Amino acid sequence: MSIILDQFTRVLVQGITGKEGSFWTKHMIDYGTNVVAGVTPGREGQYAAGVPVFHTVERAVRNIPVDASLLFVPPRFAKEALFEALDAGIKKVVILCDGIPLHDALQMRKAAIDAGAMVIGGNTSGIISMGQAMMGFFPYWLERVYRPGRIGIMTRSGSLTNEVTAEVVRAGFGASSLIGIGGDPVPLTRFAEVLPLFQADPNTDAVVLIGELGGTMEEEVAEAIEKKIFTKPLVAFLGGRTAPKGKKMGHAGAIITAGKGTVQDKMLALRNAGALVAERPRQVGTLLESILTSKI
Amino acid sequence: MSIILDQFTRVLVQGITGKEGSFWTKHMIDYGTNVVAGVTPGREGQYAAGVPVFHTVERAVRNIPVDASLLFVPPRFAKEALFEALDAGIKKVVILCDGIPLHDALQMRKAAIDAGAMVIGGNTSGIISMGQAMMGFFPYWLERVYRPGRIGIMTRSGSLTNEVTAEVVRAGFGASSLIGIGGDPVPLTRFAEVLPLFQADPNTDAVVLIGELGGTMEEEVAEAIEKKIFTKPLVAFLGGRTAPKGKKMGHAGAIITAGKGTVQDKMLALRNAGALVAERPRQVGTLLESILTSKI
Amino acid sequence: MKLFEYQAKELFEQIEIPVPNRTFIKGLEGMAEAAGQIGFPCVLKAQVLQGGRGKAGLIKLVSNIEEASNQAESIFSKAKNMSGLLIEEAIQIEKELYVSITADPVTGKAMMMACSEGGMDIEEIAKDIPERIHKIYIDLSKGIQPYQVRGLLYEMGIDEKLIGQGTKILQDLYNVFRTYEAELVEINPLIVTKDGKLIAGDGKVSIDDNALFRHPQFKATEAYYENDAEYEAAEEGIPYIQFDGEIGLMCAGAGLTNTVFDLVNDYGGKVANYLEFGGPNYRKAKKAMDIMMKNDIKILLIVTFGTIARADVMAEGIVEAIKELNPPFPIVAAIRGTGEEKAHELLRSAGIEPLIDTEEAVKKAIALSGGVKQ
Amino acid sequence: MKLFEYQAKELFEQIEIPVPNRTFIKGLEGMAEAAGQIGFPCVLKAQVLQGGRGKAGLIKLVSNIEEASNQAESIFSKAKNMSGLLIEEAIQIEKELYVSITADPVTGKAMMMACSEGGMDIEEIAKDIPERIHKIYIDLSKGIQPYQVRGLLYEMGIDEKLIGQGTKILQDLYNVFRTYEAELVEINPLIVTKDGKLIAGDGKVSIDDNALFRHPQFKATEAYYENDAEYEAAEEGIPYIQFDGEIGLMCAGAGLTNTVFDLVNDYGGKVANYLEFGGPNYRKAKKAMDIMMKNDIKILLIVTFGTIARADVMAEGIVEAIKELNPPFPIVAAIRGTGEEKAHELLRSAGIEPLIDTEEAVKKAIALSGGVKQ
Repeated sequence: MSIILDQFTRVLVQGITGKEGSFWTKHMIDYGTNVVAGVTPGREGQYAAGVPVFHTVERAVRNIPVDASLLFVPPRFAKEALFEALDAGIKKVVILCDGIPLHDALQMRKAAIDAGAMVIGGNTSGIISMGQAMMGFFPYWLERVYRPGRIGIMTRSGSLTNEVTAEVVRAGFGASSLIGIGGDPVPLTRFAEVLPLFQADPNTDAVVLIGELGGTMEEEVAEAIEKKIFTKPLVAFLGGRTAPKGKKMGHAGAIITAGKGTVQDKMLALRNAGALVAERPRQVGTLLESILTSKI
Repeated sequence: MSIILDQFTRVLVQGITGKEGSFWTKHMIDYGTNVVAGVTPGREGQYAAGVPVFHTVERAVRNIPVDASLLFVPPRFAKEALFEALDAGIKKVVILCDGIPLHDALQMRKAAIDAGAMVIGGNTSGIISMGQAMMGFFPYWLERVYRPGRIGIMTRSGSLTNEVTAEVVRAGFGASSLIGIGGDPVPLTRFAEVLPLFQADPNTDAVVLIGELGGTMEEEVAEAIEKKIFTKPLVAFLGGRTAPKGKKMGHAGAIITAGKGTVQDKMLALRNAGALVAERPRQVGTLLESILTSKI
Repeated sequence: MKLFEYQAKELFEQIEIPVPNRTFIKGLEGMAEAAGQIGFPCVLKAQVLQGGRGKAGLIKLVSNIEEASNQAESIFSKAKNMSGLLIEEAIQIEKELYVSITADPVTGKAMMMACSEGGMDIEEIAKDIPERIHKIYIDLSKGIQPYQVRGLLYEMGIDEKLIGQGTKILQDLYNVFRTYEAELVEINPLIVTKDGKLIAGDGKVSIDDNALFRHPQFKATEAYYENDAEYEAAEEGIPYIQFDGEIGLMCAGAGLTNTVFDLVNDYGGKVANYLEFGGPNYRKAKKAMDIMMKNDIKILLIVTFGTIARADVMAEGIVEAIKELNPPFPIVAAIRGTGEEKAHELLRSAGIEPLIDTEEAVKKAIALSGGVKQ
Repeated sequence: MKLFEYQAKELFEQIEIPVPNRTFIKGLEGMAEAAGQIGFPCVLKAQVLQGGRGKAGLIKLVSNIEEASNQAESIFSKAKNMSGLLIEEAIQIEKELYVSITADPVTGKAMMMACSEGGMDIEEIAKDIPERIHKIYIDLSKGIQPYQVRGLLYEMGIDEKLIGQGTKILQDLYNVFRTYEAELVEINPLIVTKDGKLIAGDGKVSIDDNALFRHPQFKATEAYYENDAEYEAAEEGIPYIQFDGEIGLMCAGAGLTNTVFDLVNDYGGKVANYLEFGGPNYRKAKKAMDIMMKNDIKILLIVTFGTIARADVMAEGIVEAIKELNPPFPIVAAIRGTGEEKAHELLRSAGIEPLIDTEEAVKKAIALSGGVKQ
């Protein structure tokens, strides 16, 4: 009942001995995540949060099989850390940090495509498969948000995700996997690239998309629905419907430029494709109720 | 009765309006080559050797289907010209020029691998499928060398190829395709990468390899034979058996360094793999006679 | 970080993109001398960051010293946030082209966009003649290839005589894009002069804020911001935009802030500002409150739902800010997420009723701000 | 083009790879002063291109001025093709490492090779301790990544204290490789000093000849060649190597020349030189003949089988060279390929019997040179 990540996924943590890295690694393990190793140059032979640390990713994977890597590194080192993971053959990577330089992000996106890897992030809380495992930082102890169920959630936001997911739960549903693709202008995986996974997941009945202004990702989702790449129900909520043009509204990716990226356009495209579009967070729950017969 | 190239292959010539380009394009067409277009920036709308010229490769292929491109460009522009051809989706390229900078050649090799393209050269006369078509410059009018038949020839040399092929013909055989992979230290296609094509060609009974000192390409051929990737008879002749170490003997690729690249090692590897190895060019003919029952 | 035209042109000049002769002056002093050096006719261009300078009367062609003085005075009096005045030789224009480079998030490449009809805004070009916009995509690890640029220029139908110059300029523009890690570089118009030369008539360069640590030569001063509050917020790394409504937003998370912004508008309120103190700023409630107080708001609406940005820490900061700064406006707060029970206690202790529901909070704030506006 | 050690170290220093204090002197003058500046003990190192300088007595550790003078004199008298003398501070050696970068033709990447046991020749290392050679491959379009270098250093078992320095030096060495388009850069030994620092004890840099047009600062002078004939040939772009036999080879095509070289050796002859005048040099028969005449050969053996390098043009050049230069040795010629009928006519007109068969030509040349040698 998840995509990308489950309790068997063998997770490596790059930057595991840092303050954030070790703190959240403990939480990840508590939640059930199968963290098998960590990497911090110069710390090989040590243990962090109970898992062995290696100098390099290559040395880690040579010793311990790894399926996915989580990057707890500052934004200026994200590119190198991703390249290191990809070079070591890791095909699933989650990058949390906010502030990756744009030109680095472009090269990272290109490298991910070339490697055929699914790289989630940056500027995200990560991904969580409810009740099973998480890569990132989620307050999984908040029961009114983090409840297992059959709704796939993909989002560009952090706090707004809590807001919307709370409405999903309030309506009686729960989430299968929650994928935070992040708020950067160059997310390393795009909404439309997550959809086929939710489509194939027998434990996901419908998908909630939490989008915002800027870019063309929501339009690509509309296209995927039109092309029948995704055929399950999709409920979308988008922030920034009334945002003025040309202003960066928070996320670097959230800007309307050259007349493109308005939420109105996105909502229209999604509606035309057959998606349900909520005007307010509360409506996400009511729309789900209107289309799904069985809950959780 | 050929590999890579035949009379139907639609050939583009980059640098067609240059002196060499136009001269040899005429010869190629005379020989039967299906040259369909040329590229020289600024010359679109003109004709050269009877074929239409375009500003860019992309504009050419948009108008005329192309299977292969031949580069008549100076070595310092070879990298860009190759990238242009690959970018336009062309999967077979022949590069003739001698003197491609080493770092350019590395990037070209990498780009060719990434694009899944077969790029032949540089520093070669090109490739010829006897009696059908050629990309490059071959004195096809020399009957004692350029005779159609059932022997595949692959070579690092120019004049030596004429010498050896004349012996093949003297022994009563002829060639199916002759592939000049060129004498550079970084040939863009390696011997072992040509072998599967000869293996698959029903009109090739045996292969003659014309190698020399330097590099590891002959050893890779031995490996391909050992791994049964190539199972037809192979006769090899290698120049530079008595060459001293550490001297560049002609071709930039022909140098023995760090104890590697001696012809003795190569001959031993080939013999151990089951190839026939000639000591002198004349022997290539007699060895072929010893293993093949039907000629031509 | 957007650069002023005069800065963009300096970068262009360093990298050998042809630009007009020009002088930059900060104030009216030296104007006469500067204009004299450039010669007449010349163009006076206000150095401000917003677009539409022509229509706003911030660009003037002048043909003698008196005209220059009068117009310069008028521009200096009209323009807000002006870093200075660019005095530039008047170019004999045969034709205007458009060219820009931005990031393409789908392919992970740089995208160069060009059009044979320049001078107008790219939005207008995209609307009016989309079929005449041509694009090439550049793999950053391979760099821009001359054949790509030539191809673009041929697609634009550029005169053969300009291909050589154009290829060099477009490659150089890409070098600007890469060297300074720009999110946008634009030459609009790229002028074809009467005597068959290409020259950058205007220049836009916007540097990626996330890459500024690698380019310390660029430092935003007050002139880069529309008002003091925005400058002060930027100095603190707090996203802040000022509007002209009554309800001040102080929220955590970009998506949630945008959503609250929409809800306020939906329910008939008017937003006074967008302020985000989540993420790395969640300990900066006091500073955020301080910025809010620079703006004339009727009510402060705080909405958060944080994970790492802990609710209790934010509430603590707010309570402290209230004590120390004594804000003159009432506060409506829906603070949820990690540590929310403790947060609610803290708020109550400061006399604020903690709300759970975002919509409820928005409606309450609108009511307190004076009700629904027309 | 191989650089001398002192040049390699200059490149290293510019790119911030640590190198010993040193002075380069061209002749014995200034020796005392230079050595005094460096201080004693110091090392005198002959600047020659061949390897094995230690064994040849071309590197000497000296501890006072008298010793320095004597040894310098001895080195200057012993060494051939010496560009000068490098006087270098003596380094306190804890350990010696090996590192180099070359091209890997299979992957199209640069290959960095390193070993924790340096000081000896890479051939010896490869033979004696191949398991201790570690390699990383660098995609030129992505550039070298710090994690790759760290990985290499950890594989070598380098002390943690040296990882930072080592990472920087190896990245810088890659920068030398790329900046100057080298076919080889090598630091051997890369010294770990007694006080825990890394420093380049020696330096080899070989620039790709095909890329020299982009690096005009490198210009080979006579000191770069073993003799005048090789220098003169190189100036003409004619591949030429001198040996000590009797039969001069003047052939077209590298592969064919090597083959003739083998055949001469096989049939008991001795080669006086390798000379290639095919490819772009096929019109340079006269120049080639001129170079041949600088060497003391008994017989000239010409073998060609050209395509673009037309047989008739080569024959014409040879006939002209014979007329003008009047070479003192007999000539055996097998000139085949494009235009061979006309070539044969021309040879006959100059009194040379044209041969068709390479082996026959080789045998005839050996016979004329005085028969089979022991």
